[in-house]
Amino acid sequence: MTKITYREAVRAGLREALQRDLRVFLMGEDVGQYGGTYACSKGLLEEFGPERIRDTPLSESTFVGAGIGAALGGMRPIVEVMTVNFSLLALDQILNNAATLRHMSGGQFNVPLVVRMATGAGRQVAAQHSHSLEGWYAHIPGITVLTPATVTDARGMLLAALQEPDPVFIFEHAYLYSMEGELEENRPVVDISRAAVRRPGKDVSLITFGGSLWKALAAATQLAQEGIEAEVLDLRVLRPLDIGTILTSVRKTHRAVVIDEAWRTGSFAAEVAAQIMEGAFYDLDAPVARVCSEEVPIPYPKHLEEAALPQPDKIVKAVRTLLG
Amino acid sequence: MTKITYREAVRAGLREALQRDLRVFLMGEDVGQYGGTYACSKGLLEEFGPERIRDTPLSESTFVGAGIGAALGGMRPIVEVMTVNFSLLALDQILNNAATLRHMSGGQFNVPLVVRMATGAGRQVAAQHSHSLEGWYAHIPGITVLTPATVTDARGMLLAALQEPDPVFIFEHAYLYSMEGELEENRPVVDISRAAVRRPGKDVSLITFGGSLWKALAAATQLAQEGIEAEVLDLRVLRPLDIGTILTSVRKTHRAVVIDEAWRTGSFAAEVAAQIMEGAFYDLDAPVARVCSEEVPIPYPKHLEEAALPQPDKIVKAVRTLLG
Amino acid sequence: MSAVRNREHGLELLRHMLRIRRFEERAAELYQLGKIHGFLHLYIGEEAVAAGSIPSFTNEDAIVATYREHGHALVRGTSMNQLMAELYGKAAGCARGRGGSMHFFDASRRFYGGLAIVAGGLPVAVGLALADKMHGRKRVTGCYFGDGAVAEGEFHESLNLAALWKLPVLFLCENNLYAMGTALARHQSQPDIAAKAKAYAMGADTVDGMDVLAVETATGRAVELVRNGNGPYFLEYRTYRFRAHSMYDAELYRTKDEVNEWKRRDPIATFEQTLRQARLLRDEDFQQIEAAIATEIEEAVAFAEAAPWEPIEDLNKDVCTDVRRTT
Amino acid sequence: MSAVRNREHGLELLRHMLRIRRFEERAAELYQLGKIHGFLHLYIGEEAVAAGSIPSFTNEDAIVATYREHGHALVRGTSMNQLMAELYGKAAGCARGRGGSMHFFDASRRFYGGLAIVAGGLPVAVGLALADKMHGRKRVTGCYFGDGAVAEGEFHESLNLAALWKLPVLFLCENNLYAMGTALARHQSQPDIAAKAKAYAMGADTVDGMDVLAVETATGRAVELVRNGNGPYFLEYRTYRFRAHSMYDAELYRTKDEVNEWKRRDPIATFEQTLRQARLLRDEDFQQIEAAIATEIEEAVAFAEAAPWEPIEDLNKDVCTDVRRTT
Ligand SMILES: Cc1ncc(C[n+]2csc(CCOP(=O)(O)OP(=O)(O)O)c2C)c(N)n1
Ligand SMILES: Cc1ncc(C[n+]2csc(CCOP(=O)(O)OP(=O)(O)O)c2C)c(N)n1
Ligand SMILES: [Mg+2]
Ligand SMILES: [Mg+2]
Repeated sequence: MTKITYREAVRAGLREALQRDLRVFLMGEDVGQYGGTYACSKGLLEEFGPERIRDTPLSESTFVGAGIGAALGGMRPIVEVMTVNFSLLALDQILNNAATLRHMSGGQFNVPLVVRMATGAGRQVAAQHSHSLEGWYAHIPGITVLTPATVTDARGMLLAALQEPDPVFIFEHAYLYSMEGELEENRPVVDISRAAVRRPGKDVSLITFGGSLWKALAAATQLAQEGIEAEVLDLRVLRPLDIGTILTSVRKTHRAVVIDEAWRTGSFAAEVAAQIMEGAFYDLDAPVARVCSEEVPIPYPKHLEEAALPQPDKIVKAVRTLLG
Repeated sequence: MTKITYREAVRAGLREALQRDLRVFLMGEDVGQYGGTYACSKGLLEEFGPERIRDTPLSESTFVGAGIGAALGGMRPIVEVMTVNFSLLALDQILNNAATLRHMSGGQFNVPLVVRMATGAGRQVAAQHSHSLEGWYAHIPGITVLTPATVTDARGMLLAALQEPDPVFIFEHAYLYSMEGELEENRPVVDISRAAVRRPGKDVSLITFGGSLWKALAAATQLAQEGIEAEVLDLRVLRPLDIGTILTSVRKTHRAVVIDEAWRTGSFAAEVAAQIMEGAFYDLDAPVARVCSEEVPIPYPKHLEEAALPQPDKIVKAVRTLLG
Repeated sequence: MSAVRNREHGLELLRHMLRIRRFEERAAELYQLGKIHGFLHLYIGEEAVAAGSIPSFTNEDAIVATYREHGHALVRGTSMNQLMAELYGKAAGCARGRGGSMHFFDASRRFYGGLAIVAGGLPVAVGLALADKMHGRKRVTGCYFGDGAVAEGEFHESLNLAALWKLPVLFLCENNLYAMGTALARHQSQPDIAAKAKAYAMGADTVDGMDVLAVETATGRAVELVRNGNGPYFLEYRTYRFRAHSMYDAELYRTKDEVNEWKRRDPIATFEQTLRQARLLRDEDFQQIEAAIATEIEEAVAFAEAAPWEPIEDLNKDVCTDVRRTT
Repeated sequence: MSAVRNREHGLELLRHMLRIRRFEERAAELYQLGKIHGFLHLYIGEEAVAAGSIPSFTNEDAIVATYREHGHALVRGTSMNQLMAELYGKAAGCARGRGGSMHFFDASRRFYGGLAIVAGGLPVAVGLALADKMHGRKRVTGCYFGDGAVAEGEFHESLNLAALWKLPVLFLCENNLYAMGTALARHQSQPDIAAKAKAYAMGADTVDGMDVLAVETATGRAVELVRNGNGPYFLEYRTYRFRAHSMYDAELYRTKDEVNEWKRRDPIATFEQTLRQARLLRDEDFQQIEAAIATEIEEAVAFAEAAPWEPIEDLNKDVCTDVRRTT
């Protein structure tokens, strides 16, 4: 095992993908000469050249759409949309073309496209740059939605995504890029069908994904000091959801808190809560709780931003309420 | 009470709005010379002239954004986005500007914008023209989301929306335009804060909105023949959700089915289910059930489209499962 | 001036146009009879564009079209049986019936739709061309769209990207002077569409879209320019739709006179005249073509009528391939 | 050629530019000190554009700017105290601290942001102008954006709509030759941005954006053209940013030489020279201006430091007005 940053893990995944398969190329805003907004693609232009590391103009709809076309044309494009905030401009291409072409064409065409984007808040970049819209994407039939939370997943999920015949969206939490972690090198391609138990426990299930995983783990550590053993689940794949692993955990703990950085109303946490109710109602000792963001455009100042987002202490409080 | 179509009700609302307030104008694709895609604005160009009934080029992002600007500039624009399917192209303006400006500006600006659009499936117009994305909109803080299901609401909600200082989105189910109903003329401006009990009952709550209301009512009629008294709730306002009315009903019936034409995973029905669990867990005799669309781009042929969407018999079946 | 090469060539172009016209006339009838549903956008009046341009593309080239694509698919060679079955929504349709009128697809002919979000096909076409360029294949992607699409942001983004990267895509604007009910001058501040290509340093021509020979010549030339690695090119075809925008349109936005004025330039009638004047068409040729088409159409209708519906159990098919998932 | 009208005029322009430069230099220091967070995009090098153009607008006109808008807000007249407090995120900031560097707002000066989605301000500006036109008000909306924004679909849609409806909006492109790390010629197939206005039948000029007088003259003329009901107009300012795109940028995409070459055209230094040569600036004038600005900045820092944070209980304030809702 080596210790690397999440950013380096993404870069390692990109390099391997580009080395393995000549059909793979990376395109997006400033992935090349700038070195990537989050430096994920730094050095790749020098190594792979401008044909395979393509800087695009600011035109999200078209370069995502071009990724769809290139995938239809036999390539394996990795499109980087700088952040989920700008992906709104490409949502028509994503929903109406990428996700739909296979079905609309009666199965004649498929779109092996991988789209990566940074998501999430926590860096004081204010209302227009702090969205967490993975939940919206998870609503779309025909695509896979991945949320790597560890360095192993940051690298491995990208490689796994490139094996898929249909569009895969990878949400990298912007806050994680500088995080260091142990890369499990024996996992060249990680599984992208299962949630993972990141910490076993028996008193309550903390169910989350992406950047919030680390907050849930921090909460679990704190709870352990109070004698509460929380099981922490990392969903990893929002679509298709691995409800089996969730239900197994909840059937054991009888209590669940879902943590999601999206605004509470209409969050993906609601879906998880609803499915737990549907699948394990009679096993529940209390209603499934949610710790989400406050319903406010994320404000710039640190104290307000922190107050708006899920935090370990809010998770701890939610657990205490559930148990109390 | 007069009997009119939903389409005529929308038109009546538009006319009254235009007559009452010179700041009100309508803009969108083909609202003028064409007479409106769904004929909602037929005759208005002749009556109010091209300054106030504005045909726009095909450029959803810009004419919605121009609506935001015009609202900031003191007008009361009603923007018609032909259908929710095309509104994806305007979602950046909606989320990042319309919904956010008040907060980002520290309360200095507000955006009194009304956006209307047709939504929903059921007319065999296939995958790209059959979305139900109201749930996505209901996730956005800072806006109001209305789903008129009756002729009274089709007219009255528009007038109420124009009184709001912040953006309001009105989703008119395309299937309803030709439906006839009784216009309650004593309701010049309807309330837009409350859900409505459309049929009282005591055995189960059927909770829905928009086009699905009529399917839920049909199911309730059928259930009545089996001796099951279903209470039918029309949410009317998806954001802010009137959870009080929902909980009152569920506390009485102890069982609920949420019906939503969106794809099941990540649907607004999940939010309703989650909130019912959060607010009335100990009153529930069974898990809240959901009847939603199948997770497939809506297919063209009638038999497959029908199979993909919620239907009265599916609701009846869900109720039977709950009760049985 | 473009001329007819020979009798065979002339009859072929005429046949293409007539096939489209008759197929669509029948489709309109079938719509009234309740056999076809949803949206149906007829191409009648614009046949010279598809008939004159599609044959310029080789089998290896790709076509991206809109919801008004019956003509393009017919000329491209997808069988009328498959197309009619698609209009019916039958499993034997060219998209297994999933798409209907707006969503014709044919992988075997590199026909990528049938895309019904206005301008939504342009980025896809750019990407197809990018794949060809990266593969070093000398293929061309032809991308059809209407004048209304010119107003959309994706038009702008796509032309820029294609020109910037010198991609082998041919942009084909079918300017029928209306976007639904909005006349060109009411949706474009600069109604000279071909002139817009300059903003992207892209070559462009305006072509008489009612003249099948002019279309053929201009398109043939443009396809070869693009194929030879000169980057993208732009063609604006000036044409006109004789019918309503869709089956729901009351046509309040234009006069009967205007429509009739254009009907005098009917691409089929005028080309028939050209052929007759050149003594390349005899009455019996015409009758023969018409008869063959009538037979083909009736066979297609019979085929569609008899074709089975896709079973409801297969509803969730073709959403994704992955065996991992159930939804 | 544009000339300095008089001493007062010259000193005013110089003062505007210096205020921006010094304010931002201090902001960069404060960022290093951890007083300012998130994104900080400096305008240093481009000061002539805001200083020369913003005064052309009256108090009644509207300004829409981007995330690189410190200079625009300063020249427009929002107090440095409020701006510095906004950078700190304090409740006394020009957006109650909610926005920070990218989101300056000032209703009293019709300053509509501070919008940080590239090209996202253009449709809003078009709408503000529409409101003015419908009200019959002779106001102008000035809409600033970068060269990168030119590639976005909204640029195209907004120019078309403004020109089609002859709306009083002035499009002001601050072409600093880079969109983040992407040089103009690498994001535009036609790098002559002003030439694009022709595609919308819109008048346009290219202006030396390093020359505050040239900016002033061109903008003054354009604002009056627009005010007089001639529809929209387009200006491209050729300028350059001396600093990194934001505080995170390693500037791998351009050479030091290139930056130094442009620094020789520093708008402040060159204008200072012009004034000195015209004997309109004495050493003590310059010192006086610098001293006044230094004082103003230190007062603003002190103000921001001392200003209270918005209480956490007010987190949900200003999401919507409606009393109906709690969320
Ligand atoms: C983005 C989008 N907006 C609106 C529509 C509805 N619509 C369908 S066709 C059409 C007119 C398009 O006109 P044009 O591009 O000129 O093509 P034509 O129909 O004339 O062939 C409109 C507005 C749509 N399909 N997509
Ligand atoms: C739609 C969108 N895409 C990407 C970004 C990220 N981004 C912020 S500034 C910028 C470059 C913009 O360049 P330009 O318009 O030339 O303005 P400049 O920064 O040079 O002033 C990018 C890519 C964004 N804010 N919005
Ligand atoms: Mg047209
Ligand atoms: Mg720039």
